[in-house]
Amino acid sequence: MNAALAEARPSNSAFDVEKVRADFPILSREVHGKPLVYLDSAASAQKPRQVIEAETRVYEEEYANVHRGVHYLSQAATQKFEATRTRIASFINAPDENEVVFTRGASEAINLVAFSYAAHFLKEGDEILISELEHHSNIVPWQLAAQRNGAVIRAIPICQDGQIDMAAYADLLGPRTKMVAITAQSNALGIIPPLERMIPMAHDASAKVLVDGCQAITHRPVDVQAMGCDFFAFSGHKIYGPTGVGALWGRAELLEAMPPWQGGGEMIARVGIEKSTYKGIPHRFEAGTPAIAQVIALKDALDYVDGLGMGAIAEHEAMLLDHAVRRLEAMDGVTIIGTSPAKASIVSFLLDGIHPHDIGTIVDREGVAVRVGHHCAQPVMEYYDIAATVRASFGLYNTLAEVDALIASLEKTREIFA
Amino acid sequence: MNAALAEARPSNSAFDVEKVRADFPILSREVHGKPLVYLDSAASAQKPRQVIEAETRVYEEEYANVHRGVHYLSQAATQKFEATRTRIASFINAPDENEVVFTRGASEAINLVAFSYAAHFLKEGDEILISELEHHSNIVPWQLAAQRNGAVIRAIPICQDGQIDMAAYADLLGPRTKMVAITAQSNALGIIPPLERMIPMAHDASAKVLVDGCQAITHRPVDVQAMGCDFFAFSGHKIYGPTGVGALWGRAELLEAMPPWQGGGEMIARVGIEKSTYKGIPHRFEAGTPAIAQVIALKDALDYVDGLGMGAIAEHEAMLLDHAVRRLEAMDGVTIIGTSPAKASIVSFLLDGIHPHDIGTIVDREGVAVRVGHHCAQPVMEYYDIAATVRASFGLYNTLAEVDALIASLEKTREIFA
Amino acid sequence: MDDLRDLYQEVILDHGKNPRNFRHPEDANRHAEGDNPLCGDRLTIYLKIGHNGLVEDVAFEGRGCAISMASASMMTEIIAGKTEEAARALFHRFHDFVTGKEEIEGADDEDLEKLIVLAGVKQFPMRVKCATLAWHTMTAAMDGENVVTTE
Amino acid sequence: MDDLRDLYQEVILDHGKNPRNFRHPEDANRHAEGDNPLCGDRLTIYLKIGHNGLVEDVAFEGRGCAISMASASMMTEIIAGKTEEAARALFHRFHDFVTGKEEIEGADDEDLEKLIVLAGVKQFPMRVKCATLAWHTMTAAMDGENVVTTE
Ligand SMILES: Cc1ncc(COP(=O)(O)O)c(C=O)c1O
Ligand SMILES: Cc1ncc(COP(=O)(O)O)c(C=O)c1O
Repeated sequence: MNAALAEARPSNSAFDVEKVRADFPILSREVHGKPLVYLDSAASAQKPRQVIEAETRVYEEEYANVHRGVHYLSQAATQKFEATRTRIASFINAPDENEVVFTRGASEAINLVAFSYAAHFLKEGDEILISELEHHSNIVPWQLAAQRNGAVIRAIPICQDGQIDMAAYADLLGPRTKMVAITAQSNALGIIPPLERMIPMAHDASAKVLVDGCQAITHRPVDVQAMGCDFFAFSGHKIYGPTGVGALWGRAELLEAMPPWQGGGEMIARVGIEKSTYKGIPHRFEAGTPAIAQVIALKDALDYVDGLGMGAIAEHEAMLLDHAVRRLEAMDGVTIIGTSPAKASIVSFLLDGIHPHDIGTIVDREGVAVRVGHHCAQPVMEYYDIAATVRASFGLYNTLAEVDALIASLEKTREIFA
Repeated sequence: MNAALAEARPSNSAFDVEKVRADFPILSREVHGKPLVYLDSAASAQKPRQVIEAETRVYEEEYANVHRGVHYLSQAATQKFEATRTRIASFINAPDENEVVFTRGASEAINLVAFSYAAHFLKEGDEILISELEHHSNIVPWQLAAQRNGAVIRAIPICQDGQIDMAAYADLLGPRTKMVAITAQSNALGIIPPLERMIPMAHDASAKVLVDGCQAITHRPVDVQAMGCDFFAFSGHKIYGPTGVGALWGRAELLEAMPPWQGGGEMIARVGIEKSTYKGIPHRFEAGTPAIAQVIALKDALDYVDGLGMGAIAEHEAMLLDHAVRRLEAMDGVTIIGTSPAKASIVSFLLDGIHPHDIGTIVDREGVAVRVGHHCAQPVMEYYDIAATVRASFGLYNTLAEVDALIASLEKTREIFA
Repeated sequence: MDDLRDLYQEVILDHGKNPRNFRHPEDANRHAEGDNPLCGDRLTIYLKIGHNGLVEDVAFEGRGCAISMASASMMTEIIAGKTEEAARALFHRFHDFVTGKEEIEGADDEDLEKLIVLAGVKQFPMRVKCATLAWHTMTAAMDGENVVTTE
Repeated sequence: MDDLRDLYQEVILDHGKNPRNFRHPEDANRHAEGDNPLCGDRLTIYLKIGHNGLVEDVAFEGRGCAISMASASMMTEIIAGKTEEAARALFHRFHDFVTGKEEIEGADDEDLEKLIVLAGVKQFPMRVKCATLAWHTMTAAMDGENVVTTE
């Protein structure tokens, strides 16, 4: 089936990957004397010069602290800063830009909801469902919240193909379910859960849904209104943006009901020594000086991917994934973990008799950067009773030749272990 | 006295401010057709090209996610990332680099202590002392913590000259005092509290001390061991570093006893769906992907100021402050707020009959960027029964001519309001 | 400096220094506090609304910049004797005007014409809140909300 | 590729594939689990320590990369029959050696000499933890700690 899909796709699509690669300075470097083959975008994506230059421009041309000043630079920086909020809202089709809260990244966004929503609106015995596919960042914050309020964490199991066990999910949902925290795409396996069915089911049970959009947002268009979730979290650094910035989107009526989490400058209306009043959303959740230059440059990252077109990116990456899967399947002793067809841009696998860690070290000497380990998703590893996998993840700048380089480096690994 | 001080100082010191200015690209720009006179470094400092280029270099040459990869780029990025931790430890003379936790900034650092230390080790009726000089970021987190555990916030009052009322402080300290949160320098007035006396007094009462070092660290050498505090917080963006990064230093034995605050990748040892175990310090407190490029470039900021010498910077800024104070005092109808001589780099003042907001708007048209408002320090404003001041704050790149430009712009303001 | 002279016209400086109706009427039956957290300024607007919905008296107290004081002072002069509805409608147009949504040339409305001295604020987006604070607070008082914040 | 051939020498691949003393002795009186959170690997080391402080038996179970398995396997061969003290001292020297703190040339110590095949790890700083995990875990077991993590 993968082969059929790949052949159905025109080989010379409108997507000009060589032109794209020229935008990413790091891609022309060598590693251990070999051209860099960067297949670790799921951990963090490389940055186009448009983004790098945007951050530089802030510091060189219009930098000041935001929101508090009447002077020119402060106004200019504030305007650009807020323009990113507006851009994010349009990028994920949020109804209102004030529903977009800036955070350090997806992890902080999920912690915000866990502290401010879960810790206040969940009571002892209420249940939080999280799937076995989740990244630790969508597990541990809920555990910490549950420790505080006596809520109970329940796991939505997965099936052998890495997909959500929908029957088990249906069984788990009940009157006690108050929150479902689910990834829009597994970072460990690439699997895409059927959110279009899962979210309505959660809402039927009157639960709220937080979607971890960290991976999904980099690979295909996101529309939070169509998706119907209540919260959506993502990180800038995975979508070709700077480090140190991410965002939470939440429905206004939920955010407005939530108490502040962190305290500091920016988020207050009036401060007395003993008591303070807080601003409205989104500022109530943005304590202290934000990641100003990074927020501003995040807009350029979104503009960049939008300029290429999320649809075109998805198609290009699907081609890479199909090619990788076909070539891996053609190798002896390869086991792909997570075989559900609902999958994008990521392939996790094992090589018989060779530990992923050893593979990672060896292919690195060929210039190939893959991730080996548990990918911050230990429950997935536990399900398959493995400690680690090798994960190749593709970004918009990868090529078919790079997939071939990966395969060649795996062949070398096998020679060493022969 | 100020005049005497200024005259005692050699006018052509080793500090070459024009050479320094050439390192800061933004300083050569114009605002409203006038050369930029940036007197708002206390809100956020401008960045030298060394810092800007360092961040660019990360993205262009050695970028990957940290801590989790065996591939070359990930190792290289991790090494540079951790090198900043070591650099911070040496910069503030911390005994152990593992006592340095990366945060978004000072606000997040203080929230971390308020959530993880105060919320766990303080009980109903325990007292947290904070001074009336504090920035909102050193007030609101404690209020939020106190709301959770029933602790009580008590204000250390200030005197008419803006300095801490030490007699009142001595009276407030008692067996219930568990935490003293105090700034090493007021951002609103520039006043420097006598920490060398206040910290031992707090320790005699068996209280812990958190020092908000946000302003102080940019103006003079910091030695946390000599200071004797238990926690120290600061932001990168105020010390000529990138936005989106800051740090908490805490004594190892305290940090080790503190439970994690945010959950996510990086900070765990092992994750099960229901329960997880956490890493040791500092990683336990660093959930999710950190501000990688910004952390790395923060080292260059510290190297930069260290290269000039914190002593030389302090001397240069003292000269600017003395000159500003003298010229302001020579104007009619100027009231300086905070007249204690223990003061650095910041002067806050009022002009009779003209609201600070109007002053800010008018001097901006002359290219002069000052901050007007409450400076996120409403308790100070309340003490003086004012809504706002004009604050001129000096950085290492400011000149005597810029102070004169400020004065000239204030004269213009008075003409308009004449 | 032209923008500045536009912003700080004589009329404004005069109202700023000598605000009209700067008092607390004992018989006010509505009031609201308006906060501008940016600069920490705070005004209280007092209204006496008659049975017929007429603004019989309007006054204010508080502190603020020249723009917010002048705007408040001028507002008290203009809306006294108007109906609630007319006062709200006027604010609506004034708001559109200072935020640049509507152009007002000359004399289609005598009250708006008086407010044209505040037009200079259009060149200073950060100061629009100062020019509208009193008005927001006035409508809050009419709505029975006692605190309003312009963020 | 030379660095790689140094790292993955025949002896190591052999120990990795056919680990010695890979078992759970029933009469072990000490044990500890060692975790390498980076890759999720986990080993358990079992020791039988005699009254005289002699390591009478040592074995391990678990999973890991070729380096950690080989290092564990070789360790069990080398420390059996040694005193606790000697085993700890050996780890100390081995640790200094793989972290580049000490150079070991040839035969000043027969046990260390056997471990020289692990020298290749010096060129791979990320893998030093793999080479030392079993040893850390062994000393933890001696100290009566049951879990150890190499971060
Ligand atoms: C004294 C003081 N404390 C705390 C802060 C908060 O720092 P940040 O906004 O970078 O978190 C600031 C600056 O805004 C400050 O000046
Ligand atoms: C699916 C998923 N969720 C959450 C995260 C956490 O994101 P961050 O580390 O940027 O906070 C990641 C990436 O690490 C991820 O892949």
